[in-house]
Amino acid sequence: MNGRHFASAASLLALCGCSYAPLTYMRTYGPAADPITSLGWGLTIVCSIVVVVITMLVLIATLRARATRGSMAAIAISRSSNGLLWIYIGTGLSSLVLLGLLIWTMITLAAVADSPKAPSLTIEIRAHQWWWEARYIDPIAADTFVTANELHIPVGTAVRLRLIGDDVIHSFWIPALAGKTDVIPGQTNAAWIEATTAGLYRGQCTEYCGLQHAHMSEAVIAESDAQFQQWRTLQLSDAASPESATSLQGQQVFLSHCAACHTVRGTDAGGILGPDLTHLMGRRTIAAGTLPNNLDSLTRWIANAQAIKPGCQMPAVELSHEDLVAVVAYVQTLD
Amino acid sequence: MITPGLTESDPLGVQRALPIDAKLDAIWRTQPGLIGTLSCVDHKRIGLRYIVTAFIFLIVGGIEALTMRLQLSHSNLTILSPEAYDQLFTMHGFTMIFLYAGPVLSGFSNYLWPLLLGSRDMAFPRLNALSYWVYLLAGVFLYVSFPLGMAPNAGWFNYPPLASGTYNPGPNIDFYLLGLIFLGISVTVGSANFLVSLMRTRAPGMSINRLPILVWGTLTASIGNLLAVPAVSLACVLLFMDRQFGTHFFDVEQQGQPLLWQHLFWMFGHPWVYAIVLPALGIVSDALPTFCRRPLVGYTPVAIATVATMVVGFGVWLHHMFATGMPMLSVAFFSAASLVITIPSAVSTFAWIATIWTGKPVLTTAFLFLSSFIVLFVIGGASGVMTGAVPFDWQLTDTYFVVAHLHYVLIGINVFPVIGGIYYWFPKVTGRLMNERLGRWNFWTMLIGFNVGFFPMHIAGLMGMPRRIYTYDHGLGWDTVNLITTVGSFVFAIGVGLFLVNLFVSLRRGKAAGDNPWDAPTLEWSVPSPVPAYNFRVIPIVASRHPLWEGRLDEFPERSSLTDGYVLNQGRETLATTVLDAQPDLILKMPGDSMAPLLLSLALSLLFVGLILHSAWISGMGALLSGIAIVIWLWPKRALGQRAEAPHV
Amino acid sequence: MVTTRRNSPRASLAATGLFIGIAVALCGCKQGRQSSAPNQAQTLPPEGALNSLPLGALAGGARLGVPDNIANPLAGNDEAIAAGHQLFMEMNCAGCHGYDAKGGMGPNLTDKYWRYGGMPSSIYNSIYAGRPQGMPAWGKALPPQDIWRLVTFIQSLGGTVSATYYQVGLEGDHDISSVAPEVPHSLGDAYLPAGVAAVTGSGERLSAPTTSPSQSP
Amino acid sequence: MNCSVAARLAMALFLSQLYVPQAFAASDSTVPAASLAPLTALQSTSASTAPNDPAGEWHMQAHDYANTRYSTLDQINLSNVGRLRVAWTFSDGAMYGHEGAPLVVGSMMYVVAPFPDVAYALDLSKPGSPIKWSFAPDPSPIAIGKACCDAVIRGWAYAKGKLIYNLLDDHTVAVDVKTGKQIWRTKMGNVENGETMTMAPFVVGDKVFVGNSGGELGKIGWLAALDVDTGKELWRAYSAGSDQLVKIGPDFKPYYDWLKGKDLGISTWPADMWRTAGGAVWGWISYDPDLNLLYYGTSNPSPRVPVQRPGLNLWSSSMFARDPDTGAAKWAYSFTPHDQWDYDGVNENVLLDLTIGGRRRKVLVQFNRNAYAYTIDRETGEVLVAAPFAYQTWSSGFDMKSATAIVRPDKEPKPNIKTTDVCPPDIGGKDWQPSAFSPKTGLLYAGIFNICMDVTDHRQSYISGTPYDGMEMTRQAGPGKHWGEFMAWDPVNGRKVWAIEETFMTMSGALATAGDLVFYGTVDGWFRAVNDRTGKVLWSQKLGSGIIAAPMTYQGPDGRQYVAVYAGVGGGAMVSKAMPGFPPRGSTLYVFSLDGDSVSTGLEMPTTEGGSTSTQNDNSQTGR
Repeated sequence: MNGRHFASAASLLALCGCSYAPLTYMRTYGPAADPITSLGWGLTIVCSIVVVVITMLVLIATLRARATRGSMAAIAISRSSNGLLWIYIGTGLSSLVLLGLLIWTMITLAAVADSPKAPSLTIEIRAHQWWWEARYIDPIAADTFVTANELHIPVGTAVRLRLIGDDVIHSFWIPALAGKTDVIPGQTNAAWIEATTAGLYRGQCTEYCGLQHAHMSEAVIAESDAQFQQWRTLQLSDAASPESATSLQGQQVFLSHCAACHTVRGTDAGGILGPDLTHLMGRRTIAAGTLPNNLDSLTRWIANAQAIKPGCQMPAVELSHEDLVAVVAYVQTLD
Repeated sequence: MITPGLTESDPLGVQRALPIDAKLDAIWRTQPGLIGTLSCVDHKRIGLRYIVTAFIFLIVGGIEALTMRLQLSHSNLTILSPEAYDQLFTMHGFTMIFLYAGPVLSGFSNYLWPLLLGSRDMAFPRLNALSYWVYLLAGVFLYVSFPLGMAPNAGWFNYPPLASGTYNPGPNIDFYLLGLIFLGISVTVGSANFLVSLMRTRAPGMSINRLPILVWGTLTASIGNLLAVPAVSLACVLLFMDRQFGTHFFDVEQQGQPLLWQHLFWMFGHPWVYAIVLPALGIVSDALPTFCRRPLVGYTPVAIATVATMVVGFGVWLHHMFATGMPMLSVAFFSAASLVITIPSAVSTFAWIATIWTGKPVLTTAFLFLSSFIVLFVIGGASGVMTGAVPFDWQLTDTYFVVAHLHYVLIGINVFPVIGGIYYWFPKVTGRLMNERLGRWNFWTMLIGFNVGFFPMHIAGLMGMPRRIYTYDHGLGWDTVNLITTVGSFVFAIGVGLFLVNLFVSLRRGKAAGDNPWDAPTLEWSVPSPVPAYNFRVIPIVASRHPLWEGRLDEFPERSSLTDGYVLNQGRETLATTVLDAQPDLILKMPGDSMAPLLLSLALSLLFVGLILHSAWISGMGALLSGIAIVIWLWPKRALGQRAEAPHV
Repeated sequence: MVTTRRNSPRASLAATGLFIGIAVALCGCKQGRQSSAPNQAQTLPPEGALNSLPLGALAGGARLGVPDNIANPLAGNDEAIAAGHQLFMEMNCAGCHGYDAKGGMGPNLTDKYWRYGGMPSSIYNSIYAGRPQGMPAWGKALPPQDIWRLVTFIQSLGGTVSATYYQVGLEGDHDISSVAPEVPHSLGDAYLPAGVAAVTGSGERLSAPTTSPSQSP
Repeated sequence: MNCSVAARLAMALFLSQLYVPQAFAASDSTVPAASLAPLTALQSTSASTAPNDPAGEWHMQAHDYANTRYSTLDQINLSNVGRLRVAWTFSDGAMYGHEGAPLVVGSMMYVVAPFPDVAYALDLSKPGSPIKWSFAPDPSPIAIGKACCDAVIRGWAYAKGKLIYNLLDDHTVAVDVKTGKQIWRTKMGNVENGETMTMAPFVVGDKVFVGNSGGELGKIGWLAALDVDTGKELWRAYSAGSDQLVKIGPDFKPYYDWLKGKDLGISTWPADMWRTAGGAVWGWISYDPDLNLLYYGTSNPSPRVPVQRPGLNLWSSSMFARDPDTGAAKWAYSFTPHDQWDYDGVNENVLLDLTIGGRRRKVLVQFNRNAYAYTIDRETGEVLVAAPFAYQTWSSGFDMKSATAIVRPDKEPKPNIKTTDVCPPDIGGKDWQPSAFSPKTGLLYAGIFNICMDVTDHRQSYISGTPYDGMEMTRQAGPGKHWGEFMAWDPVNGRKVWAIEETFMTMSGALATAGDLVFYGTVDGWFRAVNDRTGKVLWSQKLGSGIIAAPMTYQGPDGRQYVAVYAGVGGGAMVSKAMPGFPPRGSTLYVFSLDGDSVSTGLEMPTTEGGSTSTQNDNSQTGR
């Protein structure tokens, strides 16, 4: 009884349309999550039945022999005999149901605890206050590169995630692909994901981590092996050098204002406090999923990040209008 | 010595006053005026103060919740800034769990235990007063931070490193830590008082298999607290030392462990959430049978289930930490333990259903609250089972599904029985019945409001909405669900409002209730209402679980003696009985009104204020004054026989 | 017989209200703990823009960041000290000035000896405009709010010089007793030509920097 | 040399250490360790004396291409060393660390002060060696703030009538020794971004070789060849990057397989991190005229936080053998691949010829900062002997097959977590202070350390012009309370023959002479002469400041043998500045001779009472 069969059968019951809820886990697309979805639907249905049964029992019990008007004292006190039977039958049935659920839980746990086949790709995810740093690890050191917030993975391959805490506790979670795992400073947690179908799978930090806990989302883009290799080679390359005059001036402004926190490989900018911007335009969103990656968002974000994510580490950099236009033009050359 | 007395009661069942009453009343009455109020140690006054203060905190917590619901009613709203929202959800959690749920049940137990057990007062009346004053001052100590904008902002669970000095340098978290340690004193002291009262102050004949289930509930909760509260107090002391004195218990750089806090906190956390529901289950098990006109089905299974829940409750704390990367074996063990703990709850549920099924239920408002509680209890329990299954919990944890679960469990199991209990015991406290028609409105508004408000949270959780986010983007499918939840919460708030209206209206214009309006079986209904200061004219001798129904049930020959018993009118006295089968043992000389509890709690609050202000002087003075208050408290008094009698000349 | 001796809820309501009042008075008296609105940019009058030298370059000639006698708007604020310490580590200041800020490639920031002035505003300018002996100019890389946080952190190390102290140094206080013993008479002696050692107050202190926390050149 | 032999060697060494009594070394009382091994077996170790400068002069910092620092002068010997007195002194007034040794050519002595790098020529033929000329290059003051470890200069070179040395602000300058005028000044890089130069230039034929410092500030290291006459740059070989940048060509034959491969300077670094690779060349260079090969080492990889740069990080903490004419690398070896503790590889390579395993081998010996003393075949790069010469805990053994030390995982520094008791610390078991070799005993003499550290890493941003290292550490003494030792080392068996314990780290270079003496100085200012066979201290003199320079000896115009050493603490020794008794800074060159006699003494010069010669060459003073 795999996840997909259950999902379609139960979709009639689903109160919410799962299609437009991107973060739901009642419909999943990977071996690390599908067994959990079946267990989830199973639990939901069993528990709903239990609730309905108990509600009916209480209603019937209340209405069948309720006393009509009249003072309490008027009704005789009596102790009927077969009350204990209720407890024995009720508790017996409950225990059986619980045992069944327990066994199903343990089976599912065994299925998703670790990837059945050895993961062929390792990504080191380091959580910061309010964005995700992802480093693709490779036996050849030169194929190790850093990106942020959006992970590309090839379809059908198991991916090992090494989660390293850097400041406070966060939690990495892509509902459609796997359960969440906390990212705790001082220790490295291991997790794994795998996508059976291509697509965009979103997630969000789910351990309260401070002011902008609400704007710290991540995404996984599962794509064909060829597309993935192409993306990877692009990420390994240095940033393209700007041509137009404004973007050249923008690069100067970037080097003096932004280089202390951001890295653009191929230039002197080597800051690691903020995300690596070498291939920023290759990402769908900016500011950990808060804004779509377009000209207007970039301008608003660079001009005053505090207005969009109050309390985030990106300071309100004071730029003249001309510098702002130039630096946005430069940033848009980083694809 | 036992003196026979005449008892007749008028049609309303109100006993006629006798000269002995005036003598006992003079002994036990609290002086009027401010001094009396501050030095009062009467368990009934302290119980009511607990309940009233807890309801004030319930209302404050409710307002905080409604403000948050406004902020979350639609995507990308900016009613609250992130900092304000963080402080609000932390204070809402802390207030509801620590300042309402526990204390309101302490209030019920404080008021009812001596009446249920057939005693004149708790074992340690002054300790009882201390536990209330420390609770009040701890609540005030915490809430002082709110107007100054420095309220705790790291959640009621307060995980480091977010709560450590590096990421939260202000005094916010110090208010949380010191407030929790301060409150811990009140809880520990109260639990010790309950434990000793149970063992020593039961009426003769009330062996442990004749205790009301509320007594079982509070007893288990107290033992649980005595074992669990030290864990969180230790955690708070360690984090406070990390923040102020540079120790490294949770500081990763010096090989500290952030998870140490989570373990210590949840070792206390889970037993605490059982401690704030078991007494409520006791209320249901005691009040429901009265309205079903028959004793509770399966008294022994329910009593054992209560104790079993707390015992297993100590072995499940890791289910709050399933996603922290624990080894699979320990995770599997705790998941199994979390499912096993459902079985005792199943026992109680079927016991209640059997009681209603085989009884003749009278649909009073109290009954409606207590029976609808069963449904909410099962919904909360079911979602608890779902989060207990560890792989599914990897998806559920920290989403709104868990928020739905905890509200069903806390409001369903704590608030509904508490309000049902108030409808049930209001006549005993005030001598007046609460208005049934207004009660119906209050019940249905609360029931509908609660379910419309909190059931959609399950859906929001299943749609992946994380906890503690101050806003969310449109297009995630969470807008409609959150709007419904906001509307439901406001309706629920109106329901609670209606309850308060009914309370104040009935105080003045409620129908006179007489001593036993519900013809209930237990001892507290054998005394006049409102209950006189001395509770019992004579200490009753108990022969069964339901002394007032023995005649009609006629299951065995012995009868409880409610009118013939020990009068004990030589000063404030009550009877001490042996632990297991409650045989009369000795007469306890009870201390009278005393200012020592208030002085000690004020001195303690000075100590904690000094700590928050980093001023060694103020905290030093607070410690000194506490020492002095304790000396005053323990000074041996002749009246209590603590000093050698002067030789009779 | 309905007796009215019961304890009406109103009495305990009053009692609770009373105690809230006392507690607020007790705790409210804590001064100095104003909570700075996190990160809301305090616009200071940035005097003139820096020329467009890359960050690492000498910018000795740049105009001053702030006028000389302005006070630190974030003085003594907990968040600012913690944020300043984090910036001190993240902006590689610890690499030159030492992880304990006691000096290395760059001078010691915890003592009373300031080559370019120890007042908060002069420290702000040293960070903002850089200094000739290798201190980079951070004026463009860090907004004023962050520079003031660094200054607040350095002030918390106890080395900075109060305004009156500075004035005493400039005018040369005739009554020696009013100046802390270990401070030389005049703080304001001109900067000595490079390399020539001027041994000041306590012997070992030099205009040349002490050396690095690590030794491999 | 299979690994079992090395293991036994290490054990033997370890046992011998136990016998070194841990007595606290009073100022001049020292306790020699094991007695000397029989002479004959060692007799066969020798070293080339090219370029065969005149015996009485000292033309290059290390005295010869093989870096032996051995002088054939024996006027001062075991019998009369007790009569050594100060003949004259000279102070250059610059208060940074003094790390260089004076050069003597003909009757002139040339010295260069640390920043601002003023050069002086002293005329030894005249009484008191007056200043003939001085040259002030006036380097940019930015360099002070960019020099990671004190604004020092580690030495200067003499070639074809020119005094050649590196300025701290990334320039190399040549000065005409006759007039003191600048002949040429070549700019080698930008000091604003953090690249400085402190190393001593090395001259071979008409080429002078210079390297940069700045590994701490993320600068990629390089060795460059300049033409002695014009200062024009002939070639420059980088320490990372493509084979073309590193000048690795077809005839590059490293001995070990893990060093073979294309563009290792890029593939062993995460994407694009080779640009800020470190591997600076700030140490010593040696040259084998027969093989026509230059030998030099590269510094630590940058940043010092290993998690930020997975991979072997070649060619940092390594050494190269290059053809001086074209710069092409013949072989290379990495002492500490993926160096996590800043152990570098820049220490001096002393070129020796000795018998190992019955075969006559041309070797080089380096006391690396990772506490291993390497004896490497300098033709092929094969590691023959690798034995710890100081207390170390970072590695659990040495795999001779791949010639790599086995790293202990619990001693790997991690970000934001303190790792305790890592020995040796970042400055290593021995830092750049050069050792000396005596062909008479066949032993190497070196000052070493006995220090450990607690280290915490902090992940680093690269901000140009600011440090890019990220190691926070506190250092403490290793086993036994002493911080340093001066030892004699047998390169054939990889064994410490004797050691003298010193309270402070022994940061000075060593000088061996034919008079069976070895000279060294201590950081608390003692200048000692010891018997090169037994390690017994024969003579000690307390100087004005700590000694971190290398002593040298020359024969003056008056035929007397003089021994000279700079006393000016600074540089790496400042890591122990918090220790009680740490001396203040100084800038004095002390020159010793028997009984303090010098050009000034002699019949025509009046002597004041008390036997000290009057140094005032002013006629008005005569007769008093």
